[in-house]
Amino acid sequence: MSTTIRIQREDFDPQAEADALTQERNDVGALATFTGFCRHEAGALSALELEHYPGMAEKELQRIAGEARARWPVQGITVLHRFGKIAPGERIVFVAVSGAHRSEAFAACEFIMDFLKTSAPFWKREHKVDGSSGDWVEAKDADDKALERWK
Amino acid sequence: MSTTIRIQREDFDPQAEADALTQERNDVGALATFTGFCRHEAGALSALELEHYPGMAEKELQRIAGEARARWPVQGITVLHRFGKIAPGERIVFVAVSGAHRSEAFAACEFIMDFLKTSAPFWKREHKVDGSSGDWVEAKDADDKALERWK
Amino acid sequence: MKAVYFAWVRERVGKPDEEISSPASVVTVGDLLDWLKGQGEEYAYAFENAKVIRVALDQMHVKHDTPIAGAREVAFFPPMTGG
Amino acid sequence: MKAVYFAWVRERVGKPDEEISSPASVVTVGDLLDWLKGQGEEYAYAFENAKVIRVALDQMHVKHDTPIAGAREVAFFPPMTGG
Repeated sequence: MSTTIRIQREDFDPQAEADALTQERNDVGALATFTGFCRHEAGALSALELEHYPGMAEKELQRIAGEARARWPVQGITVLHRFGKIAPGERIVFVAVSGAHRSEAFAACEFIMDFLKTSAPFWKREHKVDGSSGDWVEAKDADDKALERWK
Repeated sequence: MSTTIRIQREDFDPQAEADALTQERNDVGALATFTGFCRHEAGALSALELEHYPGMAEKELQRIAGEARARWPVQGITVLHRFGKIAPGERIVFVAVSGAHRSEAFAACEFIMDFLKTSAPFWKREHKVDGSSGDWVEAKDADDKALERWK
Repeated sequence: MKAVYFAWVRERVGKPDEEISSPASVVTVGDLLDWLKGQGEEYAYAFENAKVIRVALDQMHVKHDTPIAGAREVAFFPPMTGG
Repeated sequence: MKAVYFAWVRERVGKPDEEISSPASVVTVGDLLDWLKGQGEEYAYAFENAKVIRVALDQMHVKHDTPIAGAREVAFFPPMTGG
């Protein structure tokens, strides 16, 4: 029933995180994972820079993981989020949920991503290949709408 | 836009499969994966034995992957399923879907698992630690019900 | 036509596959199940609850009212339990 | 009370954090936003569209009508774009 939350500059190893969840107990039947990557945006992007609110970011992710546990009988939850400069193709975020059955693992994993997007204090700024920077990524309506299915 | 379907006796490497999907093109933003494991069933189970219908199993998984592609604009799809004797804690099935955005990757991944469960020709038989065998796992109503959300 | 059997259907019939030759009166998958039930105790046992038996013609799922005409391979098996 | 700013709010205000001391008439988060807007051009610019500004008191999301009473840290930032 472990919950692991980590916010870090360096990359992470999804398989090691998955193994940690599935080997910690022997009744895991299902593991759902999500990995978010920095897209190339048709070659225009040189990097995303992720700013976060230290302290609050960890608390929000813990709170979201706790809400997922209150809704579904899952086993382990791991949420990792990077900050700093992230190049196209690199991992940004990782969520893994283990459980006895697939439906709750899938639901909790997607729930955590949906709430992470809209309530965890992270902000993305784009750096362009032409050297310009400063465009903060705007929040998407689609992300707010994604929350509706969990009401 | 690759679709990879493999039915094999040996275990597989989820990270290598995930890397293959996310490194084949540079605009992947999202990767959803599911791994199904053989549960210990409170220590009573010594192994699951998976029988399949060679030929049809591959065709059904290809068909299901094709239906997922018709519904969501996903990029790569990988579906791996093992057969033969599988010990508790070992992987049985793996589905990975990459895409530009998370909602379609999650949806396609869960859709494929739900249909795989009810229409891919695999059957599980239990081997008990007391040496007895022969109990075929019965199909679950929950698996039929899981299909309703995709109608 | 080649008949193939899987899981407990295979165990009850006692073989994984065989050539079968049904009479002209057998038109649909359901007719074929009925006819097979009359081919011996092992078939009667395997198909005693015909409703639960899933059938594929040439490796495609079909319903019991589907005509078998032209199929080279028919498969009988219990509900699937993979994944 | 410590005020902290993130992303373009931080850039517009021109500093990551500062000590602020609002008058007694400032009761809610919304009052505080209004008061800050009057503290100079940089604040007026940062909070020109106060509706979109998200606020946390002691690292918990709050609405603009929440009283600030007792909070040690208030954070102002744009809608989140992580993940």
